[in-house]
Amino acid sequence: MMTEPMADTIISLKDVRRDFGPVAAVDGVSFDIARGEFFSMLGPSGCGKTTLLRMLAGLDQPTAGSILLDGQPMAGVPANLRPTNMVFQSYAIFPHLNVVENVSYGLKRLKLARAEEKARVDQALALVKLEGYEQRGAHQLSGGQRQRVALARALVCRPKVLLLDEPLGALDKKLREEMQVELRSLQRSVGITFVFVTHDQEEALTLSDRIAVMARGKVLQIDTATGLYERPYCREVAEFIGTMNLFAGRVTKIGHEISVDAGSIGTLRAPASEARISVGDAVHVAVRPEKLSVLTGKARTGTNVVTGKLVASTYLGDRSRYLVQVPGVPAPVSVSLQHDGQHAAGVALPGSKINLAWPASAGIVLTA
Amino acid sequence: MRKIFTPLTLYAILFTVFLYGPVLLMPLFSFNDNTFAVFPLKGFTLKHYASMAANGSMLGALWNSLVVATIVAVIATAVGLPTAIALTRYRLRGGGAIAAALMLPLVVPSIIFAVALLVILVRILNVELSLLTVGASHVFICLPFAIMVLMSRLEGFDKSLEEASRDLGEDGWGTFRRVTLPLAWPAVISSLLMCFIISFDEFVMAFFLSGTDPTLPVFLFGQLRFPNKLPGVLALGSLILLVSTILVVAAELLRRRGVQEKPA
Amino acid sequence: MPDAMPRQTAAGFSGLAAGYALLSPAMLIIVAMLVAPMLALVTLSFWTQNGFELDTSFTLANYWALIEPADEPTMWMGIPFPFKNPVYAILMLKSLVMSLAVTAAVILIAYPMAYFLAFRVTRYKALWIIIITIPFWTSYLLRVFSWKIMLGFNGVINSGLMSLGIISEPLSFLLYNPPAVVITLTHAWVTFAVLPIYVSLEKIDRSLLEAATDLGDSKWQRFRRVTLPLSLPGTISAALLVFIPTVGDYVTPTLVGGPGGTMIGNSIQSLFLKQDNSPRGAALSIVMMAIVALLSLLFMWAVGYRKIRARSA
Amino acid sequence: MQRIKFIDRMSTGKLTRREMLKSATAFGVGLTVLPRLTAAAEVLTCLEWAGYDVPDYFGSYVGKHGGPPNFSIFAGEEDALAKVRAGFAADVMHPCNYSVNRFVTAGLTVPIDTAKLSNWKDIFPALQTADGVMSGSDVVMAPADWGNSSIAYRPDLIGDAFKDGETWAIFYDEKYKDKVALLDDYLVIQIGAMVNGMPYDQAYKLSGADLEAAKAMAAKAVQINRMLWTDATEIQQGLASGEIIAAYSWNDTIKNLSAQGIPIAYAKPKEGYFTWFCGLTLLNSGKADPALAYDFIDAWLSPETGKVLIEGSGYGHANMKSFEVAQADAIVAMGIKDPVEHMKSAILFKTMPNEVVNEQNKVWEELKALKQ
Repeated sequence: MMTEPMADTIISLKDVRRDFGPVAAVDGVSFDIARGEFFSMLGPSGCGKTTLLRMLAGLDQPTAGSILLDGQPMAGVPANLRPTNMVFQSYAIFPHLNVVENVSYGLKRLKLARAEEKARVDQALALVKLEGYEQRGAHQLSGGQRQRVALARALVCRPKVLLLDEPLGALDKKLREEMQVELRSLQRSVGITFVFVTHDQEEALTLSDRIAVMARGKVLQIDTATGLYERPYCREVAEFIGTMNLFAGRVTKIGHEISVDAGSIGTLRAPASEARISVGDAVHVAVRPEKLSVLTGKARTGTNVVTGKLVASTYLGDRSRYLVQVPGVPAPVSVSLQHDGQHAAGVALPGSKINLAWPASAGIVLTA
Repeated sequence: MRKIFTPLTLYAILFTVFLYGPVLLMPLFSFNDNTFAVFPLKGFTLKHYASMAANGSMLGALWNSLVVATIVAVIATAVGLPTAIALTRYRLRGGGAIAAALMLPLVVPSIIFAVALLVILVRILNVELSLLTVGASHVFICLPFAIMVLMSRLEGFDKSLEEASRDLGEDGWGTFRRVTLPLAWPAVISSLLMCFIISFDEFVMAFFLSGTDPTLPVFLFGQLRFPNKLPGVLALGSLILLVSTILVVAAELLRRRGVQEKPA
Repeated sequence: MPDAMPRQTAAGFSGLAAGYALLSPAMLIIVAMLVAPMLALVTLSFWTQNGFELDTSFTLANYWALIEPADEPTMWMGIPFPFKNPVYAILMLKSLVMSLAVTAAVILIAYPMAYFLAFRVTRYKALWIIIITIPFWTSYLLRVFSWKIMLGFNGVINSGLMSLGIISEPLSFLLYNPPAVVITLTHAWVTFAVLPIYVSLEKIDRSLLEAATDLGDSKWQRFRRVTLPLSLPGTISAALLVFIPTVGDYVTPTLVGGPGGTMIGNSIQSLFLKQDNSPRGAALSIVMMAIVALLSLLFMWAVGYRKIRARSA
Repeated sequence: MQRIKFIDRMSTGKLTRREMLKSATAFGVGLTVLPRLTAAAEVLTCLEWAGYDVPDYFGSYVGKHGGPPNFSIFAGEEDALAKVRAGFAADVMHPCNYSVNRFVTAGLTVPIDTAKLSNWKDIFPALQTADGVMSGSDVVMAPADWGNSSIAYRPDLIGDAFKDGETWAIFYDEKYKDKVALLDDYLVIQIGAMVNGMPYDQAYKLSGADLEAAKAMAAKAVQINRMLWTDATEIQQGLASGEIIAAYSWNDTIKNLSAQGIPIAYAKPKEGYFTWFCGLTLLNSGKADPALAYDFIDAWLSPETGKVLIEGSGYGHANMKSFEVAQADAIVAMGIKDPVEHMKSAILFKTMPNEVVNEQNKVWEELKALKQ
């Protein structure tokens, strides 16, 4: 796991664990988040990401392990005394208060001068573009407006870390995409560390500086969007982020390239891996759909070739998607072809035999 | 990490002691070998229970009260539920005034209602006084309680749930039965319990509107005037306490068994 | 009625007609059993009674008798009552004060219990609720009687204090006075108050509480700023539920109040049954109802009940 | 019962179409108030004091008719009066001599034909013509049970309160504040006047300015008395626990407390002590056969009932023969040696004019309300 010390760490988790009865919701997680980073936690529901977020907020306590926030250990520090604020999934807008009262909620305890409090509330409302809605009651707001109120309410407290629990989940697609852009620019303008929880990989890839992919209470990989896509550590991450074709086999040789005996489709070659692999290990050779090409002539050296039958093709305007059934490979192989002149649209017909090729450098060896 | 014994738990225990303290004196004195409920205690006896068991009219009154209270609870809740739905789900013209009118029985001293109802029932409608007249008056005084409890629950839940049900093809009745009712269920139970207790305990209306079948409070009011009858009354009170406790525990055990039988 | 967002009827319901149809059973009962007696009562209050005969000529004398001024005010507890029949005003005031004391005590005692049920009890909620209702399955009269044993001369409290050596003579001020009425009524009504408060607390979205904590509130601040305001509707219901009926109670004062504990209900009862003056009794009840209704409205207005209801809806 | 009868009549075709319709409509109008319009009651209905609805008191009626009548219970005559005036139908009522006049004045009673009562001849002559029994030349109440009202006190706790003779003054004496208890009744005004020297013959009809003048004593009593009792249990508990050392009481207090081994004495105060009696009155709203009512009254007047009353609860009975059949020690326990003599020496409660009852009640309620 990537735990090398960062220059300016704001959050540091060490072996954090949270048990609910016999179930470990968070199972020994350690990582650091840098100051000013937009950090996302991505994973299917039940993977422990929300629990982790709630432990950062202080709304839940770890069973074991430690959390450091800006260098301070957080054990025993209640939620109200932590320099974090949260945007709740349901927004949790106080129904008995209007917009201004909601936004200024967290400021009351600071006992600011009236003018200053008003200035900060106005500033926050301006930030989320809610000027003119000051006196609206909670029940008079739309979903997007509620989300903005929740954001303003958290930001106005000037937290060191803003925690967001699937804040865009309840919004429609267009609004969501708009909000994604706004959220990103907002984060840049305020410079606060955002910790963002989502199950939507596209959202995570769009927004984040770095993403932690989680499953079953564990962090599988932390990386940038590119890193996760290009260099997944394991099959699970590979399959969770985007589409990945997998060819099972056994390692036969390790040199500057790795040779894998993939049974009926022959020997596949792939670049050397960071993972610890020895000869005889069962592995998968993984390759993204857009790295594959349809081979018309003879294969060049250093290229892997498999042969199959086209089962479906979908025209997508700028590209086409083929599904190819390769004997010995359980799932159909997915191919994404750019319409760039090399491949004309709609060449192949379903049922026709097709040869797929990819350069050895485009594959990744994943353990089991 | 979880604290089991908080000050609030301690408070809940004290609250329960406050509730039960005076009530538990009943069983205490029902076993005391003395006609008078005074300290110090004299000795253990079961004779008060024997005298209670021999008191047929007391058991009759108990039965009357149980029947009346059960029926009243069901009717008041059944009438209160649609009313609460109408007042919370529809924007009715004059809804506020209607809601206020429905609460009026609370403001009027029951003795006045009792006498006025008596005149109207007997003189004008020529109805013979019976447990039915008592029951009717109890439905009337229970209604505001039932409506209040039910409304406070119905106001709370998301209307889109009902709309979702309509969308999924249920008609009005089906939506009520499959969505509204289950969601309002805790309040329905509260309402039933509350109405049962109010009716079971109501004295003034029952006193004036009962014919020749007394309810338990009416009977007890008479019995309490006779010092000799007091221990028997205490024995009955203790028995009611015991039986209701057993019922409650049994119901809870059954409920828990039901829960466990479901596959996890 | 002006309202920012008109409430929609549930899809498919045929609107108002269905709404009124749902109301009708309750309305029928209320009209039959409330309006008729009320009309009778109002009519009666404008009549006079001579012995057992009713004089049906219209008069306001019964209302005048309640407020007829006197030259010399009657002093009661240091308060001057400038009426010819000061008893009604005195009893009205006394009843209101006692009833308010009961209401305050009930809410103070019931609220933490309701809070406990809503937030602390997780597994045995139903059991707890039923546990607190069990004592009420025994007759009210018996419970009042039990309080007599509790508070009485050789009662539990006196015996207890004496055996602990705190007092040497039994305290006689415990029973047959207004505080005894307040204690007994508080005990009698406290469970009724727990239920509506519990329901309104239970309804509060837990994430609102987390949000408050997250925004920096301590437990107490969070209670004051979120939990309490959001539970106000139920709490107000509970307060009215207790206040309104206790003002007119007359059984409890009769049983534990002694002469000093009599309330307005006792006076009404006496006018109807003992003094053969039901018209004045009717006038007194109508005035009492009006005062109680007025106070309740005033109270609701003061705490902004409508506003709270509209927002939490 | 009614329903069976209804079905029976319907099946035998005796029910007219009109009756059917009426019943059906009534049923439709409201299931909750299902009226029973067919009102020819075959069972006697009695308005009775709570606790007197026991067959011991009307054994011969049960013997003759196979079961007790229906009872409607009341706890005070005012409640019963209100109920009857509102239209509650009952055949027989059990008022006392000081309250029967209110029923008579309200026009609710029917005169009793004493010739139909086999036990009438054995009634104490003093009671046969007593105040309340007669209304003009009619007998409106058949006297049945009687008892005394005097001071019951704890001789062990009383101290020297009665060293100059037993007196009602103890209830008006600051020295005994919170240790004594009178009845919650305007009688407190009358007794107060008697303590001040006014004979009962005048005190019972106090009104107007005289009543105003007598108020001060009663106001004092309201302040001094621990409580003003409304039921016998309350006062017997108080005496038993020692909370109260002297109280206005009926005979049963003495009997019950002695039975528990508590020292108790029944005073013969110098101002006098009272005798009350109650009896049975026929009501004009009754729907049953009058013969049943006469059987019931006659049962109440029988010596057997008297024996039960004397031995069981310590009250007297109107039938002279009761005192012959009752156990001698039970009679002694009542504090009675010679019943006839006893009745002469006590003050028999008088029937008060209705207006005086109202007025004294008003003053009494006000006195209580004004307690600080």
